[in-house]
Amino acid sequence: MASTNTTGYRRGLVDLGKGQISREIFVNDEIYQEELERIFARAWLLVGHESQIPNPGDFFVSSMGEESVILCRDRAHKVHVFLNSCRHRGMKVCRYDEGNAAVLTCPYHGWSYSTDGRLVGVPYFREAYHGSLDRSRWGLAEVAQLCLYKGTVWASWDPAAPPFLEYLGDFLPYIDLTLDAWDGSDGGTEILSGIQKWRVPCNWKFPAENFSGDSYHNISHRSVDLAGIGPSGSGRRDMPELLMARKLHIAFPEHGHQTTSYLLPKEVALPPAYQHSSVVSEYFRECEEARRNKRGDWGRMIALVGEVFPNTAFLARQPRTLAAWHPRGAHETEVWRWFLVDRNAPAEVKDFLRQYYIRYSGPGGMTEQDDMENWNYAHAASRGTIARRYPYNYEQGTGTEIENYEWESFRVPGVVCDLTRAKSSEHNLRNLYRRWAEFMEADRWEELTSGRRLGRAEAAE
Amino acid sequence: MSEPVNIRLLQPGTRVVLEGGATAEIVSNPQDGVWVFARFLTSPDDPDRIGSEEMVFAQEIVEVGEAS
Amino acid sequence: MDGNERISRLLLKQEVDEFLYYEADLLDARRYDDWLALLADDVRYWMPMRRNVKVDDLEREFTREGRDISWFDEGKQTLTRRVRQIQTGIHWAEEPVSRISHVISNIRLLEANPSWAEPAEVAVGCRFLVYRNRVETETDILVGKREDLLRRVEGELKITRRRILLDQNVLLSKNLTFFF
Amino acid sequence: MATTRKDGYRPGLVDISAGQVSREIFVNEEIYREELERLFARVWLFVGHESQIPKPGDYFVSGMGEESVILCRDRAGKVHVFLNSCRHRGMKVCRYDEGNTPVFTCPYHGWSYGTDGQLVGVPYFREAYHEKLDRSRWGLVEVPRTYLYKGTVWACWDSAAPPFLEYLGDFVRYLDLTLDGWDGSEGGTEILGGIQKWRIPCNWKFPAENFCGDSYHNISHRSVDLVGIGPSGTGRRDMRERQMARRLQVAFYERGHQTGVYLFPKDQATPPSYQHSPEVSEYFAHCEEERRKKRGEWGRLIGSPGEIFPNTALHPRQPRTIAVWHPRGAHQTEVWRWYVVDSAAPQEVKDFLRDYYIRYSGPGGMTEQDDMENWNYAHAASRGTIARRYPYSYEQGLGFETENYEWQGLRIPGTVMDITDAKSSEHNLRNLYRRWAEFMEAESWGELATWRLARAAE
Repeated sequence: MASTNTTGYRRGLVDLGKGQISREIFVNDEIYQEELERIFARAWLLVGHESQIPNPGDFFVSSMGEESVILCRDRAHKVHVFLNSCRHRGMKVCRYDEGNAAVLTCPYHGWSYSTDGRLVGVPYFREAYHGSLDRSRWGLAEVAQLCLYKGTVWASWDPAAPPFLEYLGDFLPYIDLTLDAWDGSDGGTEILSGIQKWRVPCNWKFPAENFSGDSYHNISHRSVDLAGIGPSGSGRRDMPELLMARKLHIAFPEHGHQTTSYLLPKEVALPPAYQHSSVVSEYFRECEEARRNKRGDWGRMIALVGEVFPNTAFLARQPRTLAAWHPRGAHETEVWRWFLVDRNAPAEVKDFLRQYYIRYSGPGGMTEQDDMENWNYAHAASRGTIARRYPYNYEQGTGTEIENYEWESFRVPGVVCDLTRAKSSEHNLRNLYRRWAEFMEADRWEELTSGRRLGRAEAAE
Repeated sequence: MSEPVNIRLLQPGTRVVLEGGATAEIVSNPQDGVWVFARFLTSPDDPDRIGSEEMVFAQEIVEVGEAS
Repeated sequence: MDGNERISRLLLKQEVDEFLYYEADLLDARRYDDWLALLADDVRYWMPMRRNVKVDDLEREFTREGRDISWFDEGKQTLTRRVRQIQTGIHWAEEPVSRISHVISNIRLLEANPSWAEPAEVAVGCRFLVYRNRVETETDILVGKREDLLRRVEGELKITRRRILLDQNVLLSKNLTFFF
Repeated sequence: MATTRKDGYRPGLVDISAGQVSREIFVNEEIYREELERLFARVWLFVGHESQIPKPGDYFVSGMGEESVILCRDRAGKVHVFLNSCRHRGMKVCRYDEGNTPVFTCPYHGWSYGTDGQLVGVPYFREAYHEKLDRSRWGLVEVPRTYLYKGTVWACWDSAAPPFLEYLGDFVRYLDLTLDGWDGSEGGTEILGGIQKWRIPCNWKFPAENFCGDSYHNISHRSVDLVGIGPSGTGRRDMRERQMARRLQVAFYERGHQTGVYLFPKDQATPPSYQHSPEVSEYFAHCEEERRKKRGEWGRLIGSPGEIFPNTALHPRQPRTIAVWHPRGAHQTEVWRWYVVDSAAPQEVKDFLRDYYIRYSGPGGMTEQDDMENWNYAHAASRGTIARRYPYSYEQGLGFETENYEWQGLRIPGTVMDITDAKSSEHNLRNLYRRWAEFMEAESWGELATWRLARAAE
């Protein structure tokens, strides 16, 4: 077991050359502890959406790794993310999920913090501390970096991490496919109120891998395909464009992000969708047209699922959602799910989508229920002494990746695997674990931001 | 796209049409909802498959015909 | 309430008790089609999520019906689809099938319209304890309150509205593949 | 704590010569993890009975250590034991307890395996894998060593382990006392339908030790003795032979197996038993006679609880059972219980025994209920920081062991402790922990198969 040997991840546990990954990285408690340090304390994580805290004093308690954090808007409207722990004895200063507060007061000894994190109230400051406590040094711990992007709020604990937009790199336009409105208007989405939170007994990387573009597990959703919840009355989704589009796995080796997307042909109208409701059907038809006009070739790109390294997933098509896979020990994951709709959509469209989302996603969702069963027992059956000796197989489609992929004059950013004929690949999954291993080995950000460039230079020679 | 089929319910002898146009007759059904054992009757892409018995994946079955 | 009214109420209470226990038996015996037959065609079946909010902010405790995301927001058509999915035999989250018991208690009649004597609709409150055990040792215990609106249709009671208030914040079950 | 010092088990934690064993080996989680590697991944384990899978395609999901395994019979009738985990992403390929199937299909991505373990179905093998996946290398993980013995199925993860019969040595004759018919007919037993499975909050070695022949704890079963469930109407069992038989504890030092036995005097009939049912009583009287004829001197021997190292318990007398103590973490045990009857017994006898077994054994059993209470709180009261400092005492009968024990013309294999007068000893228990410590220290089977060295020296 190479868990304490940080140089061993790529060589020993994550062997992408052979397409094999050790089960240890999913079930080993020591590796998990290292992940908390090397991944969750350094990477950019999704903490929420600005629309959850529209007014000064609004707060939403979120999570980063195993840590509870407070996302809040101060009196000057500035957004902050604080560690949810009193500096005096560590008590959670906020045990609510959301609300509005003038100050965050610890119920234990009464230390009180303003919404910009400053320690403003210390009981018996004069009497017991004789006025000598340096309150300016004892404010709430605040994340090192914060970025607001089209409503979403991201944060990192590591001051040395690259800024969020650099962290995303050319993956950004794919995130836009979730955060822009369906008609292509910039950031034209909003969050539906109500964040689903639930626990799944599996390592956090099972869902992360699944949302990185595991198209191979479609078969496990056969029962919902048969029962039919698709917006046009059958199947799981409206996917008629599948028949005409290129289906692509797109990975960013330097960053660890990846997505499954569809690239529609030029000059072909999309087949009708949402036929169970004429209002919804008409709305999406109009949006399609508007997007094509506004976005040109990018208007032909529709994202299905994707993952921002390490644990933020998006589903860009309906049900449009953002998910965070919060680790809760090596053997449990807490899923948080935000649901998105176009802000300017008519109420009837929003209603229709909301009901469809609930039916599809989350613990009550007829599709995801089966995912959770698989993650649960895949994890459980991989924990044993013998089971750990047998690596998982990630060979699918090795050697079929394409740099500079282009179709009908659109050059697709990222390294692509074309699934139109292949149906499936594990290209994106390999990308996730490649980056994972790099994070687990690298001691400094320089290694994480320059390593790939060096690698490419070597390849070029 | 055609309606998905619950292949768990398909009896031996049932004829199915596969993606790509091949036809096959179900020989036995493990009832796992994922696979059936079938004998190829026609195979436009690969005539060598005619007469061979293979496991056929649920998602390749696009149409169910009559039981023979 | 005069004597006759009190007797009417008592008889109705008895009928409602029997009805809810019968419904629980159908679910636990996996007689899902018979269960669906107890639902009115326009049934609303809703289970909100619950937030930790300050005591003076409690109107925000529940996500809102018809507006927010919830655990369930269903009609008869989608409940029927859920039953059909279980019946495919390949809904892996319920195959092998779970062992489920519904324990219903604290049944109270809240309101009857137009009268106790001739109720076309009756509102009922109760507690539920749903115990699910599946595969080897996987166990969920879900406890909460239910508010049902029952309607008399051709002499038989039908469930017209069901609000399910689960006493959990972070849902401690990996999925909700069963009915409340 | 000596957990990382491999040579520390014998001098530090298991001191057989002083008759002391540290509580750490029961409650320490590091030691537990080492047990999974050093014991459960190297020894022979009981996985089931052939009669559970009579037809091709039949399967029974069993356990080995913490691992789920599938015991199944392939199309050609061959018996296999597989790790119950898909090679692709680890999903359990079988979440049923038993059944019949032509293939094990993983519900996650659809990889499908034949009952001989071969990977036969890979979705999109042509399209997505471009036929490059070497399917022959990605079949279900099969236990490398299996052995069928008189209906029982045994398996071992370690290719270097000695074959099953060598692992047992002469102890196989004591295993026969459970697997042969009461009349001495070879392997004349069958399993009753229904395997009891339940959890006990204690380390797996508590029940293992108990079934090695802890006769000392009889007092804890006083309540059932008072109520009376014995087949002749009183007590717990029919035990009248006690008064005439020698009571022995028999241990195999080199192998870690041990059992209790009763040795009857020559030319003296066994006292009547099962007197609550004339038919049962008659059946056993007949069997006793038959066995004596068929087995000669060895027919004078009747087994009492015993243990095949490390976690398979035998209960050869009525209630005749085989139990496996599956570890579920350091602090929990999952017991699996198979019940055995003579295949040739009349239905009325089988029915009588079944009722008696259920009354005696398992979580509903009036005898074992008290065992489980003891194991539970013995474990719980040993976990504390202070409690761990005080070793358990295993001194009982130390120094009274007899090699080459013989009585009335029958030489008993193994090292014997005669407890006819002593009433009790911890001879067998010491043997269990002696072997346990050897396993925890030894790096290879070469060090463990000491009988081979002795043979080579000769």
